[in-house]
Amino acid sequence: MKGNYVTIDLALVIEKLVLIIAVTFLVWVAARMIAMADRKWLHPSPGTGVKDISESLFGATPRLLVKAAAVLMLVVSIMISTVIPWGEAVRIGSRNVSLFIARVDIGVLLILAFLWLGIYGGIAQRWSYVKNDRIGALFRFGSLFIACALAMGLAIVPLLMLAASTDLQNIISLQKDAVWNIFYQLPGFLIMLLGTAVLSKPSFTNDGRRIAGAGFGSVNAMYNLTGYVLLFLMGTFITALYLGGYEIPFVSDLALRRRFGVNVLFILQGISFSFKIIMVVAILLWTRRVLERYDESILIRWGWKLIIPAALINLAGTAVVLVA
Amino acid sequence: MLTHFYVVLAFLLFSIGVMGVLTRRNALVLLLCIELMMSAGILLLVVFSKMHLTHANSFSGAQASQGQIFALFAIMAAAVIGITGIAVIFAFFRKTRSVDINFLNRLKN
Amino acid sequence: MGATFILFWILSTLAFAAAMGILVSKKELYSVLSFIVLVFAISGHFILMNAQFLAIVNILVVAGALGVMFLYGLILVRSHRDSEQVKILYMRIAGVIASLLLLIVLTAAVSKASQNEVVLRPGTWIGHVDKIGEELFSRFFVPFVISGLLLLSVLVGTVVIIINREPAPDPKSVTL
Amino acid sequence: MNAIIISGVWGVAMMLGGVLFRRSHTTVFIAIAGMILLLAGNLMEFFSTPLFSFDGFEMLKVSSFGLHFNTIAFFGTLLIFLLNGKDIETLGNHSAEYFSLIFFSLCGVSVATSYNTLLTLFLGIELMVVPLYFLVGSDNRNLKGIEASLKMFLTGAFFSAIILMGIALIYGGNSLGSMYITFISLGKVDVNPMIMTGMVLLLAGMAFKVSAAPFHFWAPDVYDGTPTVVSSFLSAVVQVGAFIAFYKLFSTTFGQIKPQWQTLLVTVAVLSMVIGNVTAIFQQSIKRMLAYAVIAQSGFLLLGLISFSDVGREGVVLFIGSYALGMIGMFAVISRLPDYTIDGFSGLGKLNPGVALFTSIFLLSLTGIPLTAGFLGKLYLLLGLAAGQGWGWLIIIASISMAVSAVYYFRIIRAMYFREPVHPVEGVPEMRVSFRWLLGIIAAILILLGLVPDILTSWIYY
Repeated sequence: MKGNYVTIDLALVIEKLVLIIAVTFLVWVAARMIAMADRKWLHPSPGTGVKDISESLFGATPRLLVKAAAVLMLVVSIMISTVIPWGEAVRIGSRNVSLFIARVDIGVLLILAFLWLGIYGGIAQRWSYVKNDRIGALFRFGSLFIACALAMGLAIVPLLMLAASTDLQNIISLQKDAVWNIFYQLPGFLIMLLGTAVLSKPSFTNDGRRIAGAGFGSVNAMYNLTGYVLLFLMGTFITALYLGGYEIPFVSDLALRRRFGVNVLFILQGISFSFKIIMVVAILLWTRRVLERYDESILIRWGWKLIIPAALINLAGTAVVLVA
Repeated sequence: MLTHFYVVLAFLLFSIGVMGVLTRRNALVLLLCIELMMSAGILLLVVFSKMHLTHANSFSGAQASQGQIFALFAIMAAAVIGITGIAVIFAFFRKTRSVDINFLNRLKN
Repeated sequence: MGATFILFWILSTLAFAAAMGILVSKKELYSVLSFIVLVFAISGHFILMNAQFLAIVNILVVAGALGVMFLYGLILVRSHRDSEQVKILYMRIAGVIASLLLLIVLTAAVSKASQNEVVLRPGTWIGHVDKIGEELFSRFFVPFVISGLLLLSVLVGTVVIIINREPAPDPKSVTL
Repeated sequence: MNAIIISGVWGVAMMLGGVLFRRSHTTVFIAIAGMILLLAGNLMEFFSTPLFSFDGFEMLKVSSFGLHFNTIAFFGTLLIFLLNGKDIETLGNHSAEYFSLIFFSLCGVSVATSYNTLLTLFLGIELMVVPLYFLVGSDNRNLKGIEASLKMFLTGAFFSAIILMGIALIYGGNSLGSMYITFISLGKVDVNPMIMTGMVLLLAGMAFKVSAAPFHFWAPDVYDGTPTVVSSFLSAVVQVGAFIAFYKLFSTTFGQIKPQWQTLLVTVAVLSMVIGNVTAIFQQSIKRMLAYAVIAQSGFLLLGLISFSDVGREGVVLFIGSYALGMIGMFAVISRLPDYTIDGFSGLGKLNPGVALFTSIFLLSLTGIPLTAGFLGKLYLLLGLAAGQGWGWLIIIASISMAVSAVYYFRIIRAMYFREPVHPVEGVPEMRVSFRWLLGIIAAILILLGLVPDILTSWIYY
């Protein structure tokens, strides 16, 4: 949106409001469905944790704070959806409605920032729930989280170098009718998958398993839901970054649009997008289950000693290739 | 939006930070107040960058972006100061089991 | 003008309230949380001024990284509770008066700058990420490298001051 | 530019070398080699053969004035390494990292002497002092060190924020919207309140960094609490860098509105000289005493900024050279003494006549006795003032404070020659032959500069 400014009128406001509600609803439904799939098919393991809530470090009223943290985490996760483009456009009457809530030139960074803010939720959760070795739990969580988030950030940078833009819409349109980014950036894609798998599970770690199912039923449910929302939205984000987003493979989107018009294209693109997202989310769910077997300290070690160096090497290699 | 609103806001934040540094005793809160002062400075830099852009003089608009880049470096400097502070405060805490800066007065004689 | 004006006042009130929260809250935890709110308010101001990149960097670096550092510092420190000593009253009053004087003097000094009364106009390109990137790697390359060295020195220094292989002294032996 | 690149690279190399060389002697040799390389590179650039050249868009402007002071700072650091290298190693168990931090700080010094924008000024000062927060607290066996570190950090960060605010106001006030110090041309527009406010804030911050009087309160505690090597580095090198940044800022950027800041700066200088010299008399610890002496000296240095003439500039050069050398020598001697009070010096004249002689020369130079470099430095500064109008009272105050400083400096000389040793002879640490030779060389340089000042001052016109 360089230079030209969209004039704000009533239709635009209504359009955006409808879009926000629709997207939120979509995210909600998707998260519930993923949760159902997770519990049903990938075998449930109900957490058997400590039942009592230990007294908190910060005085007598932690409940409000913890609840507020849970709600905030959910809201922040859903806010990722504001910068994801959900399709090209829809034509209603004589009006072209673009399918993003806000197109900002820093979309990728915005998503990273919202993802990074998730650490506060984790801290609040562990601070209030874990009883034994609370400080150790907090530090292990922080170490794991920072390793994953840092590796994801480093994995995205080569992609931004390729696309020369931080606008998600630009990144998608660059992949349209061209080679997907995954063929240039396979290591980055894998790192993103791993990182998302670890970050999206609020009770991933050992401490997490110990605290799962502890009191604060609603709060815990909210944390779990946040995890699934994050899973879905990050799956969408990864699809947009590496798999061409709503682009339809093997077919020229431009030709389709000329032939069938915008609305049909939107439906076809929606199908393509959903298919890709389902694939990515399935892989993510499976990765989550696999990783759950490993001890948290091993994950931390992998994160710092394997994945971050790999991301750095990927970055350096891409830079060398781009310059040469 | 007049620039003066922003200037007054930045001064308000700045002097609240100064007040915190002068009245609080907890080293961590002191550090937070210093970060608050730096935030006020950063806000002012961005405001003036915008202000200069509307009044581009003999130099091109590129000159005005210096303020924003300075703000970027200032954010980095704020992070540097914060991390340094936490490291030093923790080292101090490990020796004295306290983060109260009243302890510092013992150095005098 | 309207929407910007209203947003300005909302964000300013929020920033002021958060700053007061840092100042007056008894518990450090609430100070840290107020600080995070303040960072968001200031980022909101940045967005109002069309400096989105700075806004997001502010959130990422200060609220994301630095706030977490503060929280962890707090966890380490508050896990050993001790009674907080209160500063002597007249020192407090002196501090309050001094900073209020500073505020008055600063505001009075700048209020005379009538020639600089300039209106902010929304919508310019300089806050955009590609422009900032270009500037950062051409004209501001030297400061960029220097700031890298600054970060590196903090890294080294933190290792120096925190990691010591000698056993820490017994806390009881420290005479206060 | 040479100095910045070499010191940065060498700092990184030392940091990585810490993994490879666990044996600490190797690190000292590498550090000394790096220091010699740095000095050589700086001199090469001084004689107009820069090793690196790239377009920095005038962010840094290397001038012979700044390079001259770089040379003094690097030579001082080399002397510190040669005299007290072993002390730096034994601060804790990170011998290579300490040197690495010192190299980063030197990089900051060379940025602060050659900046051309307010941005590089800010970053240079930060890079100069941030490693020092850590170095000051590096002796983790000593509680005082870490307390000093916290105190220095809290005050330093506070004033960094004030400097940032000042810079923001200056940026907002000048109509060109430029950060380049030469473009903030104040003579052309009428005096702008915003720039004036920013300048006052900047003055406060910079006065803190050179530990001038109303903002001096951190210095004595920090100098007292840190390991002696670090106080030596602080007093001799960092002070120099900060003062040159100060000098450059006020002589170029604010040069045209001198009447506005002159009164403030005179107040700061007078307060520094009076408070520093008077309080120093009552100190028991020699390190504290020297810290107050540093405060007094920076008050004296500010006179060079007030006078603003060629003689004053020569005086600044000579004064900085003599003062850095004298401080390095004094702190080196103190680091070898059994205690830091006046008792440590008692009877040194009998125990170790050579070192006592050299110490006396340092003290005489710091006091400003004729035939030493310190005398000529102070003389030139006062002559520079005398060239202007109406500074008679300031010259008188400066002279009186010089006379007062003789009281506490001569107390040490008296203790060395006219008092019996307090500590048993076994308690006195041994001073190696090379150490004594180095002290002798410093003393010789001080005398030489006192006789032929041109060998230092003529280079500022190069």
